[in-house]
Amino acid sequence: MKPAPFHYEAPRTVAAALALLGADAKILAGGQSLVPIMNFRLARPATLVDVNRVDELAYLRKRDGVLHIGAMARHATLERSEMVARGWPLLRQAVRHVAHHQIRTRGTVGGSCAHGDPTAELPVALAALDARFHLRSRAGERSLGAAEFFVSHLTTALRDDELLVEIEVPPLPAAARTAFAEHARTHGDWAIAGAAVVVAPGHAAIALLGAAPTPLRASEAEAVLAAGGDAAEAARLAGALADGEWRTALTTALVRRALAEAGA
Amino acid sequence: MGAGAGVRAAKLVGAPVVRREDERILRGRARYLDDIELPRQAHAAFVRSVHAHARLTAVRAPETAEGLVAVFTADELGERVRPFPVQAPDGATVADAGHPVLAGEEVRYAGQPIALVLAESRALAEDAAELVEVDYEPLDPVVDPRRAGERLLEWSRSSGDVEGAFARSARVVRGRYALPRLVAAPIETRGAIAAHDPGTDRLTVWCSAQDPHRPLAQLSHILGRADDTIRVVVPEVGGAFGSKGVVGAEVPAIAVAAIDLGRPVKWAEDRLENFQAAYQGRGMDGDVELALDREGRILAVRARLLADLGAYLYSTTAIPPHTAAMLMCGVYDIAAAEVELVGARTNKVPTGPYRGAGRPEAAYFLERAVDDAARALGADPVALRRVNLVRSFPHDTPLGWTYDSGDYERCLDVALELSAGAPPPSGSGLRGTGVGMYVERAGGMWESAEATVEPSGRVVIRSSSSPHGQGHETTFAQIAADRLGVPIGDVVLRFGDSDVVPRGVGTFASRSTAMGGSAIVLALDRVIARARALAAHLLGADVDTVVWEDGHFTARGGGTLSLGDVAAAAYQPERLPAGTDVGLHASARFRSPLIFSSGAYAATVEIDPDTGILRVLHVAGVDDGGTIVNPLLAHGQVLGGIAQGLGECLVEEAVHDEAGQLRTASFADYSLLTAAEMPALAIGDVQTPSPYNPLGAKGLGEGGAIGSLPALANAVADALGGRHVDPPYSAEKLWLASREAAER
Amino acid sequence: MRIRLDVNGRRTEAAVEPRTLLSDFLRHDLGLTGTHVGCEHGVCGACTVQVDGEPVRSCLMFAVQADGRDVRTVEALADDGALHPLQRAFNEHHALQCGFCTPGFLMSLEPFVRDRPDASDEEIREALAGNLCRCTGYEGIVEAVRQAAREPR
Amino acid sequence: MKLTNEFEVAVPIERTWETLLDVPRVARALPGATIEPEGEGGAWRGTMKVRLGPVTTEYAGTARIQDADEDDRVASYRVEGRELRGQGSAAATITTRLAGADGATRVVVETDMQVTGRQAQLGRGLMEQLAGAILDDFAARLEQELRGVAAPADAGGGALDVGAAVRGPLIERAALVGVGVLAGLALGRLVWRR
Repeated sequence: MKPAPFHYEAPRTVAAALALLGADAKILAGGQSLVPIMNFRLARPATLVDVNRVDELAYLRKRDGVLHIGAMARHATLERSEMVARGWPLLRQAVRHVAHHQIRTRGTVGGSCAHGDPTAELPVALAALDARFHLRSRAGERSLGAAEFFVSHLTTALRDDELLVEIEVPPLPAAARTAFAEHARTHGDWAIAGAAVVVAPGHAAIALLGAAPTPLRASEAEAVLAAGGDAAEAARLAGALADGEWRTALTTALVRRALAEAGA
Repeated sequence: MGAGAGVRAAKLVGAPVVRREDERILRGRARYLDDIELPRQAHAAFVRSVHAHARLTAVRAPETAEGLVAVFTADELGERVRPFPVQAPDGATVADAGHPVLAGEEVRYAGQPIALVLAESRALAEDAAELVEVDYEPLDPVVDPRRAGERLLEWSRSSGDVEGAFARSARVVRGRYALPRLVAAPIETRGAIAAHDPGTDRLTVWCSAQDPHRPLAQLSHILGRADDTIRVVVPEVGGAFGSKGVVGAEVPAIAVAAIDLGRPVKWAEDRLENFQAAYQGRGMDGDVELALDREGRILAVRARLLADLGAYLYSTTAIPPHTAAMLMCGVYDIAAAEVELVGARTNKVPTGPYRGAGRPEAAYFLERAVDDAARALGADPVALRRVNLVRSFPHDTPLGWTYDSGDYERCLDVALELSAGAPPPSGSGLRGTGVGMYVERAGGMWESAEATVEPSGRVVIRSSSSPHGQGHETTFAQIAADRLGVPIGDVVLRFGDSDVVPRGVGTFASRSTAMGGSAIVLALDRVIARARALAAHLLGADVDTVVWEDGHFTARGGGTLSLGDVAAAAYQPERLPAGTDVGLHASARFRSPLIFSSGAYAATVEIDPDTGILRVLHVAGVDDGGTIVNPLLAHGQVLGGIAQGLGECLVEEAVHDEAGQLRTASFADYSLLTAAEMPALAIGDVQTPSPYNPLGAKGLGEGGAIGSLPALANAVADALGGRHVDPPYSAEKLWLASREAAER
Repeated sequence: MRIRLDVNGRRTEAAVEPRTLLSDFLRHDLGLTGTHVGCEHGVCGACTVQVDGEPVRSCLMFAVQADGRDVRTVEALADDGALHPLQRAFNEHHALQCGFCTPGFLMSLEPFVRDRPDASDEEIREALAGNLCRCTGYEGIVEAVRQAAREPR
Repeated sequence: MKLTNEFEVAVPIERTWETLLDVPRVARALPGATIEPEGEGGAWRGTMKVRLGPVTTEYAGTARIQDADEDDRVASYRVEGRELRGQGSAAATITTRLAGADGATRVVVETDMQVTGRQAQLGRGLMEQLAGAILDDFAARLEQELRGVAAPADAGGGALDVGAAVRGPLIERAALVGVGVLAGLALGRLVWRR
């Protein structure tokens, strides 16, 4: 289990990184998903563009009430940030479920999103928070919502020449409460199902983990809740989006638990 | 470090002495296999079959590749190797289907080694291995053992009036129970380094193994070399759990390569290889029938066991199913038994011993059947067990084994007492409780020891037992220090090098303390006898008047010599009586019949009916491993065993698809439990000494993995209102079962 | 590629291939074999070392990525020869058997016992969950971490 | 692993049948595939590159007609390939059954596929996911081919980006059944996470 040979580049700026991107190049962020796949030789990029030295991408900033997460912000940094916990408690609730501490010290928010794994926690939380994803290439910049950014499993809207540079998270509605619940076979193992919820007067967001090839918003359930409907009914509607009887039951239970935690 | 180093403890046997081997490990100085680097070593990678069953029509090695040293296929090995030796357990018939070293004309499981590729680094060897072209003609694989046309193992035994018992029984209970294949998954994978000295034609193999003796015998057979031309060295071993008792097929291949190339060859297995090619455990079904009378007495047991043995036989492949078959009377006094065992040939990696090795299977099949019987009779499962327990020893089972000693009911009582510590019901889940009992075959055959008291008074013991985490260096030193009355710090243990330690059988089946420890006792008693004679000579006293006590020889008429004084004299020929050998040492070989540990476990679980998620709330485990030398280490063995039993119940399962591909070939798909899943545990012991060895020891290495399984399985069935589900207890399975149970 | 880094407080310079994993570099190039390799896919935790004070999986980092960093391995845990309180506690509570996973546990948990004297058992178990042990059943490890965390220093 | 796709084309059965016996045309409908124009001994050589996120596999092999039942309009193709780098392989028997009605043809494509090697062993569910995606796309492109529309040239150096190429069908499936296979899950496994 040794990776196949590759050419290695470690640019220090976004501009330098963008200049290196292309069809045969793969971006190395935290590496906690990519390196195992390379060790198994299931991935063998010709060039590895290591963006760990691009300091301009490692930040957590709040401006005008909006949270700006640099793509190279580490999971552990997000987890420790009181600023994030105060304004966006769902992110701390979710990131604590990401594998284990030794993974979170290296794993990055941008890497996790760009990987496009529908059972990853942060994409689901970010989908519930109506985050926007900023992509940059030599040709310019564009910004997408979660519904456009996450395309299918392991597939995002990122083109080969594009780098995810920032994730922007709007402020929570007033008096919002959030919760994250998931089920994994063992602690820190890959999750099987889960839910991230945001509940506020007149507002509800429910994003599901493992129910589709991307994070999935349960819009019918959200509408029921936002209209002051029953949490159990909302959970049932959300759970019905999962495939199979057991997954439906499990997802329903997890949504119900998350909603209860969020006071719905 | 190491409590008591340099200090004389009053009595060490029975004391929770902390381990002496820990310090080098904690400092990162312990040397495991892959920590050893030999000059000029080449690195091995293997081309492995990607098909579960195929004819091999061609294997083409690349002509060049960066760093490539050589490629070996079955053709290159030629007549220099034979397949692995096959052993038939008592009364069994086994097929002549020893595992080949490298595949020749046919591959029979995905992962089977086809070619050995050697290069200047492991990475380069993997690069070159990708360039080897293998042409296959795929054949239909046999994945389901029930559809296997070929049998690798057959055994049956019937004793007592089985027919009559079933005919006159008040109730017959039948059940089919199945355990999936498991992966032993020691955190250190397998591996070996082979080096050959052409001058002396000596082959040295460093091998991550459970002991040096069995690998040596296997290599001697496979390579057709005399024992004395091979030296096997077992370095620090990062866990085995049964999976390193037979060397991998890879090891003889690298041995031939090392001889041919005139340079050392290292094979450090990676995790993917370990999943694909290390022999797996369990994989057995049992059809069990119990005949009971009105009082709930079990009159007879009838069982048909089917083992999914895989593609070939290793020398230990037939042992776990045979052990399971022999233990189908468990802790119960059953007059008649009929057991048939079939080992099916399938296109999967072979099976072999994994912690418990047949005992968990037997305990699971029988204890589930006993609980099903209790439910059928409307009886309390504990009461039903009490009616049937073996109560007098030695006890001959109808299947032909003799239980040496035990107090099964006491184990059960203590387990029930401990289980009172389970947390109260949460109110929302389906709660279940269950007990499971077992009897464990341990000991047997023989082990050796050599003891030398150096002129300095330090005691060097060479043991044929071999540690891989159990703590022999501490427990054996406790035994020796007590026996000799010397500080534990003066006792040095040597293990694992076939040139250094006396020949023995090996470390498996919970046998080290009882067998290896007893051999040390015998050797030391001989040392003491020699020293006493010498002390008498030195003191000018009659030997019968010299008293040995607390490390000293005292003559009745006065005069005292310590063992160290005597040892110092023993190396000075002028102080010895005429005709006495210089030095103070002795060796011994200890033999014993099989001995039988036992235990009782109680588990409390809750199933969330909404999701099927199982919560294990409490496990109480009581083991009777005979006299315990070190309770700290003994409990460590039990706790570790319980964790493996829990893993088996909760998550572990080697899954093969219909094409015979292993679908759980990494820790991403084959989960091990973490600290976060461990429930509250309560451990107790009952110590019924074995009459068959001077220590009174039996064995404790596997009890936790054996007893926890049936207790948990019975608790799960109880929570489901008696519905039977086989492990692992995934949430999906339990959710479906709980829904069916509710609908009933 | 040439890299310069501090390993256990010692300035180290070496030439490495980009694909060399940090774990292999430490073990085979520097001879620091206390760091063990158990799975090479980031699950078992045996290879955990500290990079700039944070525990990381050394099998999921390339050695080139450690250029300019400060790497600490189990060999440097004992301070001036005396065992670290966590190492002592592991011995006293029989928190290791085969010991193969032990260095990973130690390097993962050392910052935890330093920073979390009041950790609950549940938090301890969670902190341990990133390292697999196949021998002990974790009970001794939980006790050792609890003791080392509580120990005043 | 067995998969079935079905579609209808407004092309008479005779013409559909003729097209299906043209191996390069059929093979070209395999996503990410390149095929040599001339066959040899009834076999056409070609390559196929499959990509799912960071996981890339390239196979080289052959395609041939296994049998053709003109009476019942059933044709079977055998496609076999081995990894260009690595020991794994993929093989499929693809059977097309035609039924004509009013100048149109109903085409049923049944595929029995075996994948070996790491791709099969690592990541429970990944292979099913990949195969399902490939065959959905194959059926769609075959349908286009039969309608006489040339299949679009592959983007991205000929590699099929399974995720991208089949996002349509996948999302539809997601909407319909929540993606059963995905759910089988582990999808998140091979695939790691972060």
